[in-house]
Amino acid sequence: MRTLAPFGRRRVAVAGGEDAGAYRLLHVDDPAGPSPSPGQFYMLAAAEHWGAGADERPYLPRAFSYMADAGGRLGFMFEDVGPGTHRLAQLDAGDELWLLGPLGEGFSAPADGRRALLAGGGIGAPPLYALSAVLDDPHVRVDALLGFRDAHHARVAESLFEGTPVQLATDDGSVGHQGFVTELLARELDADDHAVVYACGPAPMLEAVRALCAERRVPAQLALEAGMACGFGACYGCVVALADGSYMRVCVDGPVVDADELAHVPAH
Amino acid sequence: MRTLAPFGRRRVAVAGGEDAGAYRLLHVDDPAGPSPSPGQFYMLAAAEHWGAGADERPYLPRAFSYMADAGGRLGFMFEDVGPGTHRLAQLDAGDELWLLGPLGEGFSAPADGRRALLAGGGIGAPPLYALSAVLDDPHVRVDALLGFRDAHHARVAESLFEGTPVQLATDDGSVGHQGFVTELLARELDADDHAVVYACGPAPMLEAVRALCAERRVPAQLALEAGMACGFGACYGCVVALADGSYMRVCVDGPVVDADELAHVPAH
Amino acid sequence: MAVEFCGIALAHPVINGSGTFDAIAARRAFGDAMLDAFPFSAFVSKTITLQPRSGNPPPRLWEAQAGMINSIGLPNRGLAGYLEHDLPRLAELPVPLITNVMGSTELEVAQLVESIDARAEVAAIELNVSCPNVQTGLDIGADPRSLGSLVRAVRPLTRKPLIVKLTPNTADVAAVAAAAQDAGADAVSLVNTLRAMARDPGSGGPWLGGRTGGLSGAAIRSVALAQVAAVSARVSLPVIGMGGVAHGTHAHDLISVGATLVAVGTESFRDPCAGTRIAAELKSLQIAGSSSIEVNRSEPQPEVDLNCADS
Amino acid sequence: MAVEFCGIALAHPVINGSGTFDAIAARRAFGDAMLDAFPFSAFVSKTITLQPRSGNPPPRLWEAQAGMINSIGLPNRGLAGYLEHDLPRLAELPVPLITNVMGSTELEVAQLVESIDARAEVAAIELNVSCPNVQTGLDIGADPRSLGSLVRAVRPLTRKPLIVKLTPNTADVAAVAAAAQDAGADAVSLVNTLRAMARDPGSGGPWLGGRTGGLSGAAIRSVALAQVAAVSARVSLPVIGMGGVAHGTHAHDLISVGATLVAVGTESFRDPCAGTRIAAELKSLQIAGSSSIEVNRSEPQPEVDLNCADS
Ligand SMILES: Cc1cc2nc3c(=O)[nH]c(=O)nc-3n(C[C@H](O)[C@H](O)[C@H](O)COP(=O)(O)OP(=O)(O)OC[C@H]3O[C@@H](n4cnc5c(N)ncnc54)[C@H](O)[C@@H]3O)c2cc1C
Ligand SMILES: Cc1cc2nc3c(=O)[nH]c(=O)nc-3n(C[C@H](O)[C@H](O)[C@H](O)COP(=O)(O)OP(=O)(O)OC[C@H]3O[C@@H](n4cnc5c(N)ncnc54)[C@H](O)[C@@H]3O)c2cc1C
Ligand SMILES: Cc1cc2nc3c(=O)[nH]c(=O)nc-3n(C[C@H](O)[C@H](O)[C@H](O)COP(=O)(O)O)c2cc1C
Ligand SMILES: Cc1cc2nc3c(=O)[nH]c(=O)nc-3n(C[C@H](O)[C@H](O)[C@H](O)COP(=O)(O)O)c2cc1C
Ligand code: FES
Ligand code: FES
Repeated sequence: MRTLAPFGRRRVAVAGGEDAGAYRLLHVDDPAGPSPSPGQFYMLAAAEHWGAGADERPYLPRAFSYMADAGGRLGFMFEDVGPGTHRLAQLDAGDELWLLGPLGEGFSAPADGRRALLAGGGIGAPPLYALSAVLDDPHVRVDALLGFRDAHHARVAESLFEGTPVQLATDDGSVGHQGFVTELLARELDADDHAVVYACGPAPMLEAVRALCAERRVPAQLALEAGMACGFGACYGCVVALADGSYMRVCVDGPVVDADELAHVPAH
Repeated sequence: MRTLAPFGRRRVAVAGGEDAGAYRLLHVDDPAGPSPSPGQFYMLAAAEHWGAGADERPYLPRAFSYMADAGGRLGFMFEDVGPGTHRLAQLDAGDELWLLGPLGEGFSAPADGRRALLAGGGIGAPPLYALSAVLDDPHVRVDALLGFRDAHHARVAESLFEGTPVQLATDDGSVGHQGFVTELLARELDADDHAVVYACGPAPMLEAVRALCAERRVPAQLALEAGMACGFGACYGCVVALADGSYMRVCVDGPVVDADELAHVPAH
Repeated sequence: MAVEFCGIALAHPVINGSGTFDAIAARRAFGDAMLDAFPFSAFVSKTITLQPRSGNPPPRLWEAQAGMINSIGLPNRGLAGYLEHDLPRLAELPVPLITNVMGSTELEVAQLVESIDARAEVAAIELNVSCPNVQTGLDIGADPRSLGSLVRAVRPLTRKPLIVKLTPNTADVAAVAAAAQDAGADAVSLVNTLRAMARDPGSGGPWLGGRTGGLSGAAIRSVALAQVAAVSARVSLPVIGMGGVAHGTHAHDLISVGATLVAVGTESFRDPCAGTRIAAELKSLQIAGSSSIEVNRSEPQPEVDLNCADS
Repeated sequence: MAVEFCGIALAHPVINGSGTFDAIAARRAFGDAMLDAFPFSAFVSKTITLQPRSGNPPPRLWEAQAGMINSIGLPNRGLAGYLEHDLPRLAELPVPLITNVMGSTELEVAQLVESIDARAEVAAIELNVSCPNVQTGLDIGADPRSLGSLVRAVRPLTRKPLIVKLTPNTADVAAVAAAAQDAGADAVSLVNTLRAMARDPGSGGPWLGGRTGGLSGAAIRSVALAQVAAVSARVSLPVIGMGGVAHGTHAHDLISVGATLVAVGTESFRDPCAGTRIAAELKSLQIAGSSSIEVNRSEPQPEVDLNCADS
């Protein structure tokens, strides 16, 4: 699914920000924007002091999946991993953002009565949460399987996914299953594989999901990541190689892609 | 007079900032620094977000004369005229600065019983105020003549120069004499020209002071300005032409110079 | 603000830099609203080659200080794919089209120019000469002689305005521009990106799939201004100036040193409507300033005996 | 961290870029504390010319995006003044001295090299060749042939290590470096500043007294890294890498692509002790990283047929 973006970035106000475990949640008012489709993303940049951080960066806007969308208020969740997210993590109510979007191709709903299995790793959770919020058809069973580094990172899961049964996995076992989220996924598919898998997370996790679903012949939709400059197909920078040897632009052809279009999920 | 600077910039805390009319006053704690000499200056840069302002600037530190120095607390006064001063004007108590100094050659006290006439224009006031604070010898008569654009800009003069008689001039006559500060200076020299003139301000004003004092054969010390990159003689960027055709580096040979070393005060 | 460029009437002087705005992809993202508010007064295509190219392996982007490095590698459908698939869609844009082409041999370039010349939808042709000469290894665009012979060879093959896009990675860009003019080019455009490199923080090897890449954006603005000034002073051809243009003042600077048009590249990534904004800012500057800008096409000459860039 | 450079033992690999640190002026500002905490493992003088030069008219500085443009114009006391006035003072520094010289003719350079060679206080000589060749008009350092003949002419005049400082304003800096090596240079240093320009916001004319100037600082970091990598891959000489170094990681990048020493220029204006800080950061990176850095002096070669800097 793709909702068209208005042409041009919008200067919008931050309604509030909160720390949730290891992550930062940012609530942004976008009254002029349309209601996005799960899996779509926005390009964000702080309106003030965007730059002059570590190594005189950031310079380009940064891509973020939206997590929530209620009456023109968008929710984002991210971790401070570099100068861009570091600057965004400083923003609070009243600060302003440049926002472009919604961008890209989102998820498509499960067909022919399949159940929805949402498999997320770390900052892969946001688009899955957005998806769970729209999969409110009582006939569609939805389960969320979320992997995190540890309990500190997993804390955010509590605040999310109301109404959706959630299973947690952590690397250190400090909460939920100790191990990979793909182990939870395998278990679920053993139980009932008439399913569509929706996955977002670090490349190795997505690759494990891809391999597992390929082997089980279960359709999977992967939300990919790639370094981006523009987010709307202008720079050709965000490519990922497809099984047929051609490249897709994650920002316009994705970020959501059918797993069987990929031979593997690349590291960057 | 020159106080040597410790080698290396210091990360210091802003004790407070206040708006005074058109100007911003910044109070900075510099416990590790020596007590500077009037006319000396510091290179300042915000510790955070120095850059990414208008036109992706500032990048280099900025030079500011100190205005006050009390027990390791330095006072600066400036006007927001570009990205550097704009950023510095955002700083408040608790924010941090990179500070290098004190730098340059300051004023020298009046000799053989001469009176001190302090002639300032706009942001030229700070070094003169620092000077007035040390000219506390009861036998030395000190008068301050300060020129400003208008009453709004002149307001800052009130908070300064306690104990020193001040005469104001404004371009629009909204307070004090309507006209140039040099007109006040000429009047004072008519009355008693056994004086040393200390001047700081915009180039045209300094040039007028230089010409007046040359004609009256009154010694004058001018605190010059020039665009700077380093502030300690490293870049050779801050030069002003001397009467003998050679160049002086304002940061190490100045900023204070005897007026008769100059044929004229250049525009930049 | 209306301006004429090589006989083409344009609504304003701001166009896009080749490869920095994909109008077809933008229409997918923004819909037809993008057509109504199209940011540029002419549209320059990404570089087209004779054969299809998939481009360089990722990663293709590195964020630099006030700029970015790209090693995209000229992905394109190839001439046939462009003519069949892209051109009809581009023809729906509300502005004149400029097709940017590159070939590694004179023969290739000749084929490209001939086939584009045959298409009425295209208003002008831009030659990207930032690619290595098979003999010298130097970029064709860095060597006045090889550039001259290339332009002389293809010039007769088209009646459309022929623009030569110069590389900044050369000792004397004005000499290259003069060679293009002598060989019959109708205009020159500059600057292309500055050769640059970034290391992978992890592996320590080159970050970019193409190993090296090209620096663009604000970081190169003052280098571009110097080169556009030098070229404008040397040649009488119209000049398209680009490199780090992000505000009307930057466009105004380029026009003041002699550029007829200004192109926006990297800034469109930060603001897809940058072209519209910059054209508006430029307009108010021109109204504010001496009605029309007083252009100075004489090269800035140092008064000093030894003029050393470094000091 | 101790390193040997052309037979000179240095405490660490970080030195200053010529013309970016005046040790004599710094001593006036900071006193002898500056000697005890001297930031560099060797000191490179500002460029010395045969005759005294007062330099370019002001303004000489422009702040650019993540960088600065200078048109200082090589002010210096001239050879005699340097030998008599500066050298004795510089000899009081706790580190080896490198004297940087420039001449506009072979004869001038020869006189400079011979007289510096006679002074025991000087450990090495650096040739600044970023100045126009009187015949070609091109910078000598942009043209392998004229550079080669210059170096060949002066090489026999000194037993001291001879370093050639390369300009980045050229199409193929590695070819120039190779010419320096063939002509007998002991080392090369790069990059000098990128030719750049700024307009006076008021008058609209050139801002800088020298009309054009040189861009330095963070903005040129990735261009410098590409050129140092290309040169290190081509020549076997030790390389002094510089351009936008502000942190240990930047020094580490240059050393990883083949530089033996790293020079700090503009960053010293922002932080006079940058040399000390960068050397310390570099040390901890080298300890953290694979004990000693694995240096890769093979030029990054694109896997792609057409490698275009721009895409
Ligand atoms: C479609 C999409 C959706 C996303 N959604 C989310 C989300 O919901 N939440 C979230 O937290 N993140 C999300 N991301 C990732 C997010 O965009 C990145 O974390 C962010 O861009 C990092 O920027 P930074 O400046 O903080 O870190 P950077 O410094 O940019 O580092 C991020 C990575 O980029 C590489 N890198 C390092 N330096 C450079 C450089 N100079 N130039 C280029 N690359 C460099 C390294 O691999 C590094 O690990 C999404 C990304 C995409 C493409
Ligand atoms: C010794 C000394 C003492 C000083 N003391 C004080 C003081 O006490 N209070 C005070 O308010 N000011 C003082 N100044 C002036 C102060 O340093 C400048 O106002 C400040 O540097 C301006 O920086 P900015 O970024 O705000 O403005 P800028 O943008 O740097 O503009 C300032 C001026 O620089 C020029 N300019 C514009 N753009 C550029 C560019 N890109 N590169 C280079 N130049 C440019 C223009 O002429 C402009 O008017 C002093 C200066 C010196 C040298
Ligand atoms: C991602 C990217 C792709 C580019 N692709 C091309 C191209 O295909 N052909 C070309 O001639 N120039 C190409 N360029 C160069 C731009 O057209 C322009 O010359 C350069 O980016 C400088 O302008 P800027 O600083 O405004 O970006 C590309 C630049 C970027 C950043
Ligand atoms: C103000 C200034 C003056 C310079 N003077 C000289 C000089 O006299 N001789 C020289 O060879 N290089 C000179 N350079 C070039 C530097 O040595 C160095 O090569 C360049 O600045 C790149 O390094 P950086 O980015 O760390 O500054 C000068 C650079 C600056 C900024
Ligand atoms: S980010 Fe520019 S094309 Fe995808
Ligand atoms: S500011 Fe650098 S020498 Fe004066």
